[in-house]
Amino acid sequence: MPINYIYPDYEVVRDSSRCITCRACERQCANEVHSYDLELKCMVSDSMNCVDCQRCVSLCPTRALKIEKTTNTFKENANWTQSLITDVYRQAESGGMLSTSMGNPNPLPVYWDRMLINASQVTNPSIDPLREPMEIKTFLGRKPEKIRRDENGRIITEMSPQLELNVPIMFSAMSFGSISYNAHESLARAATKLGTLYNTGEGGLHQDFYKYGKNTIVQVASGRFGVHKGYLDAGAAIEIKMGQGAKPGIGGHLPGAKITAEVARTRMIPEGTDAISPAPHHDIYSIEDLRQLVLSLKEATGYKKPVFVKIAAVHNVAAIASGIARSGADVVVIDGFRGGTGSAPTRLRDFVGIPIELALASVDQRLRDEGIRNNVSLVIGGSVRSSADVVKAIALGADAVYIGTGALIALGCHLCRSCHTGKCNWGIATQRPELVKRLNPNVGYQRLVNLVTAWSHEIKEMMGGMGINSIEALRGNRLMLRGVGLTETELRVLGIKYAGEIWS
Amino acid sequence: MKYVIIGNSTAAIGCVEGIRKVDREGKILIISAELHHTYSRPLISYLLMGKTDEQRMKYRPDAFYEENGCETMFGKSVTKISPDKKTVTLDDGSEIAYDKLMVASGSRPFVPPVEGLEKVKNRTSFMTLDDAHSLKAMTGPKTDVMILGAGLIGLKCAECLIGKVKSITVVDMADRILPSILTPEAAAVVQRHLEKYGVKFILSDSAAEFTKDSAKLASGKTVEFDVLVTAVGVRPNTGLVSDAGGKVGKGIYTNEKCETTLKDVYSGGDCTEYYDSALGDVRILAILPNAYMQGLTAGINMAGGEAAFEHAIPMNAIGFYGLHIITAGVYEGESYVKSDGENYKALYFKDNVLKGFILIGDVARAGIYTALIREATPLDSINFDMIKERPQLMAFAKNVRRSRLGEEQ
Amino acid sequence: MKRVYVNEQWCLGCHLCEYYCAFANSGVNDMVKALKDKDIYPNIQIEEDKDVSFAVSCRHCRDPLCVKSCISGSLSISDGVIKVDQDKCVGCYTCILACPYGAILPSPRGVVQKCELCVDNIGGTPNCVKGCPNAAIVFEER
Amino acid sequence: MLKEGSNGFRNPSGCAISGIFSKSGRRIPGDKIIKSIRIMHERSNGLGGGFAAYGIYPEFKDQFAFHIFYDHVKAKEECEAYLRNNFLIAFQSEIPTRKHPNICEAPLIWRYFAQPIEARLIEREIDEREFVSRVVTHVNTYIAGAYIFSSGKDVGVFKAVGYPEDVGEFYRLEEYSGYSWTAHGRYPTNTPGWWGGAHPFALLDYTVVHNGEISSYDANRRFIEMFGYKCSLLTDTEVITYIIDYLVRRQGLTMEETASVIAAPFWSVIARKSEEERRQLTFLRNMFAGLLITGPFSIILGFSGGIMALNDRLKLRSMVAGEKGDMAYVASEESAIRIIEPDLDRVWAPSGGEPVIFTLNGGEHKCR
Repeated sequence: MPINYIYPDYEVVRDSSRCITCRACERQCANEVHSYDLELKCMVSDSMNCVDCQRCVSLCPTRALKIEKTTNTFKENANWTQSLITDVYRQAESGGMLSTSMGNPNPLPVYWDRMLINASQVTNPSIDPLREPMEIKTFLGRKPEKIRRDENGRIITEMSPQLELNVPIMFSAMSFGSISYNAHESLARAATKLGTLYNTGEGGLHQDFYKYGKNTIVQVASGRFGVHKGYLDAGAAIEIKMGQGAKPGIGGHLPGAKITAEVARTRMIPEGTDAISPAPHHDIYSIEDLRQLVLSLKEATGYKKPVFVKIAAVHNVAAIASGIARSGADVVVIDGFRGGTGSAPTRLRDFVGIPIELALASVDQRLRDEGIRNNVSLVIGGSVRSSADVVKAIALGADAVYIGTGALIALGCHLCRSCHTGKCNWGIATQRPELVKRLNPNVGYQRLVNLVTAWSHEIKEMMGGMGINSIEALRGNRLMLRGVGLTETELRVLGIKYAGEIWS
Repeated sequence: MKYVIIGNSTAAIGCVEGIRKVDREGKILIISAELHHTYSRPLISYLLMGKTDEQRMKYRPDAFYEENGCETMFGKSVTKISPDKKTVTLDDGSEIAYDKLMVASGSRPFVPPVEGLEKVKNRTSFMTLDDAHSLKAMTGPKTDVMILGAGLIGLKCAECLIGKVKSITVVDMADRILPSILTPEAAAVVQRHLEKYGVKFILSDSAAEFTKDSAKLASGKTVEFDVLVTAVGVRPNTGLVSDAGGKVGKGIYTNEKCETTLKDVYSGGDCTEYYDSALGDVRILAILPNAYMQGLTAGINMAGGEAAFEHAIPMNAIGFYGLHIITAGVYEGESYVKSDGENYKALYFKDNVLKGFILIGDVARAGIYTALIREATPLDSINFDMIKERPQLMAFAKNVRRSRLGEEQ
Repeated sequence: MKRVYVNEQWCLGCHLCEYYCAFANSGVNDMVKALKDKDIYPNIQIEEDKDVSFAVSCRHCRDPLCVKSCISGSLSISDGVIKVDQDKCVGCYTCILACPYGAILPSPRGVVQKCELCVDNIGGTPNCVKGCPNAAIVFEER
Repeated sequence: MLKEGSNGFRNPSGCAISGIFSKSGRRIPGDKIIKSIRIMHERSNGLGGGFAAYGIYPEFKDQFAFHIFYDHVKAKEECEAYLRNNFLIAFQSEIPTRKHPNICEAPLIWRYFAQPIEARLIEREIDEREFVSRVVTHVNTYIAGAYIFSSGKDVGVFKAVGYPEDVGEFYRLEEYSGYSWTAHGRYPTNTPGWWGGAHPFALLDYTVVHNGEISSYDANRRFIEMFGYKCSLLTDTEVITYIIDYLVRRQGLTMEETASVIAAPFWSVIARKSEEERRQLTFLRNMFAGLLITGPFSIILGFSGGIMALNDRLKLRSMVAGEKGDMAYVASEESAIRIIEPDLDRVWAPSGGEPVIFTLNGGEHKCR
């Protein structure tokens, strides 16, 4: 009997007085935690394999199940925490990097929660969005610097390609391969219904989804998977992914098990082979190289599509963003370090990069200081969790936000952070057909539409409360934010006043 | 429009409902020799078993005639149809005019020409509610009953007497019970089951002569009895139509619209013959669902609608003391047989279609097999191995499943 | 008329519809009480084969063979819903013989049972539809 | 004492505004506008009042007229040295005032009529208006105690802490005549009391009187500051003035086009316009998204040769316009018009976001 150093973090607790042995838990657990014991005539569980995805809990018709954090405790140590000790055991056993997925779970500061939103009282009426127009339509793209007129004195209205969003919320890049066909379909249909965009991620665009092209951002990443002329032409915009908030500085690795026939065809790689995205783009070692790629993509698509450049929020993000704003890119995307991923080395996910709020504030201010904020639109992502986060992001200076994790949660994700295992019980981060079918896109797309619609209502309510009836009057309107629990430095970087300080 | 319906059983009720699908106004007159509210004939055995009562065995609710605007004339028989005058003549000599006439005259028990039969004191057939009443009156715990005929009627009669009489002896000249619907192998399963409950069978034998309380069989055996039930078959009541000049073969001839050869005269139910698509020939299919569907078809056509009665196949669902039997079609071609004591299954297929089946015991979802026969579904279009195992929609192609389960039927 | 339709593309074979059906027809208002330690006899049944599964329940045909075939008059159509009067039914199984979907089932009482779209128990959306976790069973007009 | 803009202090306020304009260019004495603004006494609270007058300096009409507050003599010396280094000063004087019981703590108030030194324009490769605008920004930002509050040609701003009618009397406005007058009575919701914070706010010949509290302030400020403006007062009026300067002078928009940026029609309204209008309105809203002003405002913009009155697009502040013969009037309340012209040809309340523009002899709306 070998020594088992690892005790499951979570335990399945079954209330046998409520269990009707319908076996739904057993049938729905891809980790094979539950089984029916023929002799005992009851359900039994092995918590060792439980990832706490809550699928069984959610489906149990009699609420006979719950998952509890184990009370099995190592001797308490504020420095060597149980999870660090367990990680050492794992690595001592495997000799490998620790892998994980989704966003950073550690208790690092969430600046969204330390910023509070203003509202009108007396001197300026709040506006009721149920009675008055409340505008959240957003355009993304480079704006002209000067008004030009034709020979008749009419303003020339041609400008760089623009994207028109009905809501300032887009679905961030998640590749087909890392997420399922049905998840992609849900996102594509929801974006279409909502009048916004979703992003293919670096996995190419499945041929079935070309019809949603008007609402699609096609991504070009370091692996260049699935990139061809038709692909570039299919989308409304092209995004060059330089980095990702969850794992700045490294590439991606989609294991062969997830490269099914459909994924392989879409990515244009052999079925069953690992899809490895290099850490850098090997044709981009400098900002000049980036400019070449931006312009190449524009050339390839007839200058009809805005080009996004997405970078991870890293220490020097403001200067890098400034460089991108001068590279010919139309939209700069900053992805914060709490952003999700289908798979990342744990240490990178948890300790590389900076919070999106600070990155956004600093990038927006830097672009304004340089007078080039109108050269680009600014989109941020990396843990935008609610409509309030959206409002705060826009008030800090973002044009629009990307939501990824939030969208997946709407589809059923419970943030069990096990995407990398490929056994997503919710049919999202998996390619196994019997699991993929668990996400019915007819349901999924409606849930996404509902989520964004609900957030839109809330955004409008908050705007109305501030006496603002158009989103552009909120954009960069940092007077509408006040900090709590922040240091002088944090306030300075965020460009906001402390709560209770006099009007400014 | 005035509709006259002769008869008050399944085909007659089907006819009323058919007429009313099209014509809510026309007058309907139902003429029946029986005095009862319409009831389900096959239920008389269940009545005697106590599984139903006279109220519940009514084929349609009490308000049926009123709700459907039917006039009834019970206890009267029609003696003559005059298709030229478009009248019927009753046994009291009166004449009734019709615009459209439905002949649902049913059948009558065949009384075998056996010497001495008239001497039998306690004798009944087993077709009507009145028969059931008589049988009940004649029998008791000390009664020995002889049933002549091991067909559906005879055996249902035997079933309902189990435990209520001293002995039950069933005699049939055929070599097996239920010869019209079961193969010898299948019949043996059912016979064993009934024998468990004390029913005695004398097969391949026939009554040669009766005394008042015994029968001498052709084999020389003697069976003593207190009560004799004759259940050796039925004869269709075709006389009214043939007398009026209508075409009659084995039964009254009707086309697919259920018209007889007499103008404005329709017919359906046990008095008619029809084309058996499984057999590919004309026969009498005296079974209730077909009677209803013929009646319905006739009614719709009588009222000016359009309906056709097609796909008639023989089919039977019957049970004896918890053992269910479902059969349909004809037993020809290749067979697939599976048996495990009580449960028995036989499928018969030929020319890429299912021709017939027999299920005994486990009869779940048998209708899926029935539909294969009725629709002549090509067996190579389904997973036949799967469907042999058990009736299931999984055996159909995905698009067929989708249309069956995803579209309005 | 709204009917129950199933789409095997989304059926997970979780069998929950069967349990929700049995619960709705149990006459008990607590699912645990209704179903714990009991065999269930739902009116909807899952067919399964490898990765394919789907639920089957009464289609409520416009022109139902079962009703026409019923020898006792216990099957009837009420506002489009095909219902069985279990008091009238004698368990002859002629309807089982007739139904091309295999959607009429023997009941433990010896008569037959079938889906009645929950009109006489919970009312509104049938319980199998409510309980389906993946909208593989829907209740709608088609 | 806290000044507007100092230490990040921002002072939103309510107010009264009034404007008088002679379309034929007739010069109207200043007592009339005082009479108009006086009637709306209750809309002010004595913490600021002011006037802008056009056509009052015909003898210096080609010179930039700088009105400057000095907190002390040192500031005056420093500022004058800076001005002399950049301008040829044709005339300078203290602005005439009279002692007034309700006006106190007056700074030094001087005016200068000056023309930029040609060499300074050439070395910077800019026109004289851009030059003047930069000078104003420089002085107001970097010369402590000096504040240029009027800097156009043939236009003068007069303002102080006090009720507007008192301010008018203090500045002896009855002695001036101009074809266009605007006035402002201030009701700040905090206690400032710095003269520079009073309205109108002016840059070059643009003067803005404003009643309202805009909710888009910081979005507007952070956008406009990209283009060299420095919002030192942190007042709505200041940022509105800069926006107008930017759109009209630097981007060359007409007054109507400017109105369609700062009080842009709703998208739903734009959607109902003709194809060409739709394209232009969408273009302007998109290009100048950061200059949309939301929240309540009514403003009267004075410029050489015209005025424009504009409400926010929901019309969250009252504003009435009237006409009589060649005279046009705009005010927060109808009473402020009736008191000086009881017999109007026409009186109306302009819709939200709909600019009302009057120009001399129906001339070009555009102000270059």
